[in-house]
Amino acid sequence: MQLHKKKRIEIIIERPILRRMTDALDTSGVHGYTILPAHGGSGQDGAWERDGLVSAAGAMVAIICILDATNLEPVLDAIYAVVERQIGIVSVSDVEVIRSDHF
Amino acid sequence: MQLHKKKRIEIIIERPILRRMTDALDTSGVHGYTILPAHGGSGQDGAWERDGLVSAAGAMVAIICILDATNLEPVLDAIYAVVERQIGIVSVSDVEVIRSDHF
Amino acid sequence: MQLHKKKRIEIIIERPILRRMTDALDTSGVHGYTILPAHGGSGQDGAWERDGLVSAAGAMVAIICILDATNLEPVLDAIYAVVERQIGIVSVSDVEVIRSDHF
Amino acid sequence: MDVILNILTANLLSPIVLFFVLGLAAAIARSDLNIPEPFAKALSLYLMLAIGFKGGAEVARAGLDSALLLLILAGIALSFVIPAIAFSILRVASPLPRIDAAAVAAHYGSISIVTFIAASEFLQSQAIAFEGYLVAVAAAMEAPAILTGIWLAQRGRKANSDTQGRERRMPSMREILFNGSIVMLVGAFIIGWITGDEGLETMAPFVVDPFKGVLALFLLDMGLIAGRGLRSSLRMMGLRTILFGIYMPLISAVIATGVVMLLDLSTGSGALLITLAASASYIAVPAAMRIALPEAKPAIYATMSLGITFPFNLAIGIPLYAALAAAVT
Amino acid sequence: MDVILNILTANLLSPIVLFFVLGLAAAIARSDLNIPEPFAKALSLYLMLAIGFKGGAEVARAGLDSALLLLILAGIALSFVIPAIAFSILRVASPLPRIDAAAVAAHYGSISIVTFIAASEFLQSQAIAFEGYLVAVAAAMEAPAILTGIWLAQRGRKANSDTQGRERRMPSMREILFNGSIVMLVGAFIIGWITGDEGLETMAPFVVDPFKGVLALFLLDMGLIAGRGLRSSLRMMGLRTILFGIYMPLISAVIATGVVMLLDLSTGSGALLITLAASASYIAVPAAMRIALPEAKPAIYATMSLGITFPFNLAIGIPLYAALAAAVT
Amino acid sequence: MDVILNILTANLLSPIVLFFVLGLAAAIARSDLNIPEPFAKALSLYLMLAIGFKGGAEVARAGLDSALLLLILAGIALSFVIPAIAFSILRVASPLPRIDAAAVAAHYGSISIVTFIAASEFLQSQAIAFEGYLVAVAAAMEAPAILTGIWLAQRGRKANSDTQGRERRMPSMREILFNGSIVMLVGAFIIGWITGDEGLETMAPFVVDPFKGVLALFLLDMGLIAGRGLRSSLRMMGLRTILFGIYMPLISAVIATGVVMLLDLSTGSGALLITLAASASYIAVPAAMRIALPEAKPAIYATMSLGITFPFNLAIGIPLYAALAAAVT
Ligand SMILES: Nc1ncnc2c1ncn2[C@@H]1O[C@H](COP(=O)(O)O)[C@@H](O)[C@H]1O
Ligand SMILES: Nc1ncnc2c1ncn2[C@@H]1O[C@H](COP(=O)(O)O)[C@@H](O)[C@H]1O
Ligand SMILES: Nc1ncnc2c1ncn2[C@@H]1O[C@H](COP(=O)(O)O)[C@@H](O)[C@H]1O
Ligand code: NA
Ligand code: NA
Ligand code: NA
Repeated sequence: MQLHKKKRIEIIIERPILRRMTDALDTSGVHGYTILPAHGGSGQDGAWERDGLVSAAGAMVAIICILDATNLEPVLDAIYAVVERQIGIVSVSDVEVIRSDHF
Repeated sequence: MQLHKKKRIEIIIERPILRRMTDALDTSGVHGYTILPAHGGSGQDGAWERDGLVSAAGAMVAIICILDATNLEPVLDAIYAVVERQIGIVSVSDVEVIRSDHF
Repeated sequence: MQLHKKKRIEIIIERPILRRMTDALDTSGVHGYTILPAHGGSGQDGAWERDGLVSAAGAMVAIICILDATNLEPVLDAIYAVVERQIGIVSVSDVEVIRSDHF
Repeated sequence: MDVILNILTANLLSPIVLFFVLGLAAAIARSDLNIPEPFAKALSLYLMLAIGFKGGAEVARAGLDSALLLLILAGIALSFVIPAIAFSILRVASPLPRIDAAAVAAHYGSISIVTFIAASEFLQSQAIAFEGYLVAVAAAMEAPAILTGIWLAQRGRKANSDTQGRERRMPSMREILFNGSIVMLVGAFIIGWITGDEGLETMAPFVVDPFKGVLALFLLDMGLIAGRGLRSSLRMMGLRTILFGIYMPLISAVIATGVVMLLDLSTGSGALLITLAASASYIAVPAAMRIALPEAKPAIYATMSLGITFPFNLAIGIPLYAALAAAVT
Repeated sequence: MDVILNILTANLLSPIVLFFVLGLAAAIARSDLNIPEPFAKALSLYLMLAIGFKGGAEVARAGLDSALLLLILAGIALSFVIPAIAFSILRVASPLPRIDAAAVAAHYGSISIVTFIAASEFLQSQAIAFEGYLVAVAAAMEAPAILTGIWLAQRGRKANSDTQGRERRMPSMREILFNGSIVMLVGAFIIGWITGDEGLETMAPFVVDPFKGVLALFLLDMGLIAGRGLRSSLRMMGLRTILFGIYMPLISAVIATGVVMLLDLSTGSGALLITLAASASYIAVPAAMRIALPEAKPAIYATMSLGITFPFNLAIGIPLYAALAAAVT
Repeated sequence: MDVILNILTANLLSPIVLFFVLGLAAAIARSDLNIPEPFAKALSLYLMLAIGFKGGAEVARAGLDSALLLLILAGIALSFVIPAIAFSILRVASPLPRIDAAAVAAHYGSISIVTFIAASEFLQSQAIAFEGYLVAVAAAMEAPAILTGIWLAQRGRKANSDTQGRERRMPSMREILFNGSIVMLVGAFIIGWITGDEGLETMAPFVVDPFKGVLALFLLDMGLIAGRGLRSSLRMMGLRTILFGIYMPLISAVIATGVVMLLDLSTGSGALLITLAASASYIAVPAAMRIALPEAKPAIYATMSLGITFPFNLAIGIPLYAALAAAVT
């Protein structure tokens, strides 16, 4: 099977800021992304848990976005503009995909 | 700690097709996989959100499968047979594992 | 954008052992981690599904931890001490992050 | 005339319709109001359990009509036939490609259980009696349309290479017949039937008393989902497709009215059968279409079924179908 | 005196307070007891739907007081003004930096709907009547405090480089006004109002009968969350900050008592307005603060609002505010 | 004889047993019917809250028997002792390795709260009274068996290298005693006790009226999970292991009957104590075993407890234990 080199961005951010992040992604030229719910975690500000929470505050989500390396720079800029003052873990890795038309 | 090189496949597909995908994986020779629920996302067909949905249609899941590189080709073929006509993002990356007996 | 090389650990373990794992991570020197719920999966012990479950037994979670390579060895040791006798898939990959101060 | 207007207004101002409108409005205004998915599913499971159980208990009380078997067969026939009609109309009167037309048609042949429930509530509010076994008819009408839809889509395909050698995408009989909502409806129906009045008495504070409130909350959710769909997809749908979502239920209603006359049903049961025929699926069929016809655009069929036909039936269709049934019975 | 002690004891030994204590104790003992998030959200949605709907039905029955508009304006004014007062106090009497002080202040200007509900239950148990439209006042008081909080935080910032050229982090008017809890409260209120007694009758087995039980379960959840917050954050908060969580509601109560006298409210409505003023938000404002003032520490404002002020109001505040209202009306 | 057959049939045709069967059948037919996990957990929390609260309120009404303490001690003793007996039997009469035998044994020493609830419902349907404090006995019997199970497993291990220097896998006392279901049961029991009749009155529309319906829905879920387990694991279990799941509850029942005679309990309370002894855990113990004995195969103990013993008790055991209690009291 022919594999094509792409980039995978993984963004871990707070739930209240999610719509801003997806708005930023939507206008930054990515072709798609998927949001995964998080259950809990820990960081410099202590631990958190999703169970029992009613407010969006205090919950986090992970966003996975697979894209072409040529798009990486502007997309990271758009992401950075959102998370700059915010809690947010952004990591990039190399992946290969089986269909290149989607990205 | 001794690390062993493996491959990590990440499949993002629609909920209704999940059982077909796991059936395909089960018979393709992988030793295991884990399914993560998705919360929402966006692609060429627009955005979707899991909240409020009753039908499996419209929801997506991510499948993570760690396997030996020697298995990669046939497993990708099996995956491709399922997602060929379907929405489905399949990406492969390099990882290292701490116990090689599981894969 | 300046990217910094880090390591990404992904741990897939059983729900009942989660607190032990996070306790181990907390004392191993990582700066943070995020827990994602799993929906189902399959392995040598057969398939499982989260739907309908009341007990923590039988459910799994994924933990994502991004850290500096210099911390990798001790953290993997701490992880291994927990999963040694346990079901647990631990994989390590290379990533790049946009802010290096968090890790 | 006045009577009809009064009934229409009463229906439009019922809590369930108003909660649907609230959801619709909230979604269109992009409010972040939403019902968590597991809770939405729980509401839907509850409604199916309750309506099935009550139907069964009703049958235990009233006895089985010899008409039931005939009625189930008629329902199955409607579910098989309506998609073919819907498909022919769509191919002529809408710009939808064959595959989308087939998928949409399947939705209109199948049924919407919450529309059925809303119709039952409406009949009760009008003190019109109906047979409990209509629930079984509803369950029987869920699946056949799926087969017609798939057949319609595949008839048009050449025996070309991409379907040869590849797994055919038919949902299995298990996936169709043991679909969760069918199992829940039929199972609860049978249990209600077996346990009868005594069972109903123990279960009533759960399946009867809070039923209307739960229904209202579920309709809020449906409004939210419908509004979300309309907001994102209405533009891409074209007037001719949208109109289909309004006149197709009327066509199905007319066909079903014929069956009502043929089988000489009571007014209540007639109204429910017409409602079933006129309603469009939004749970079972969309999922089956993603398996069988993945090329069909979900945005189109989901929006038509939930965003156009469901609100139309809820607001205007149900009283209309009841009037239709009253006229011919 | 004896009467007051009796009332206080009765309140402390009510199921809802005891379930809150159970949650608190379980969390502090690190029990793994927890309410799954979608279920916790469902409970919260139910409570808002029920309280809104009942309020609306009450208005349909009792008619609208000319005082409503004035009362809403007064509520909005309180929500705008209280954060400014809270902020000034915090800057003097606590070591919190400007940005945290502003975020905390916003919470105290806004309201806690479950405190409002607990107060309503308390009044009912004391057979003190209140106007149904207080629900609308509660909804109106949710958002204004957010604006004051943001303004307070930004006033202090130099026109420095990091806010220039960057998107300003104001939550949009949509995010503030069409916030889910406001939409649910106001929407259910309007529906209750439209459908009136008849609507209430159909919905009562859902929105009235199990209400107290659901409230108890929700308070168990709040106890769990409050306990979790206290366990992890109490240490880092400092006595002066903690004390603020107890005397600030009293200050707000006194201010609101002035409004009660000015507007010549009934005892029941007065008690509720005072309670609203004295309560601190734990749903809408925390989320808005994460958007608008991400540098403010959530551990501080969440713990103060849910871990200190909420239990204080639940246990002691509510009976006190009712007594205050009784004294001036 | 006729009486017994009638009671057995009535039990088998009760809604809760039938809903369990529905779930079982759906799972075995591989239907996609399922209860979302957060909703399943919510049902379970509700049942524990309700049964605990009602038990406490009952105690407030009837007063505390001096027998309670003795009964709790007896329950704890049973929970400690039964696993040792079960283990000895398994080592002789089944091919299970030591570690699996120990894990299974722990399950049979602990209790299943839903079996307890089903037995309470059965007694009520037979108009047999029982003491409210049996709920506290149930809570007390949850944990001790875990300790015996771990001890049984570890007794057999050599002091070999892999346990030296490595963290011992004992669940902590906190994990065992502050386990969510124990906290919920005991907490709700105490609150019910404190608030008494008055509390029960406010909570009744939530904890009493819909109770049986919620129980039926929960049993549907248990049937689904049991069926899923049976489908995937029955083959690998062997007849001798399966049979143990049926005769072990009978052995425990006989032992508990001795305690009933010793303590001179009432028929109702005796039936419940026997049921507790005969029931096997499916929530707390499986989780504890994953921590303490990760090498034990979950497929085995989960399937035996939920797939074999639970349905046996539900269908046949409970009426039998009631008859047993009636015979000796
Ligand atoms: N190194 C990390 N790897 C994965 N997730 C992290 C990491 N650091 C922080 N997080 C997540 O981000 C949240 C907030 O981080 P912090 O601002 O450091 O408290 C944490 O609760 C985690 O969910
Ligand atoms: N590049 C991508 N990265 C991650 N997820 C994607 C990507 N493209 C599509 N998806 C996911 O797949 C779904 C369907 O994609 P599409 O068919 O392009 O609409 C989207 O809603 C996303 O959840
Ligand atoms: N190769 C794998 N890749 C991803 N997840 C796995 C893999 N193997 C096992 N798992 C997960 O770990 C669980 C237990 O594995 P096992 O002990 O092999 O049955 C499975 O049910 C999966 O959720
Ligand atoms: Na139809
Ligand atoms: Na306030
Ligand atoms: Na037992």
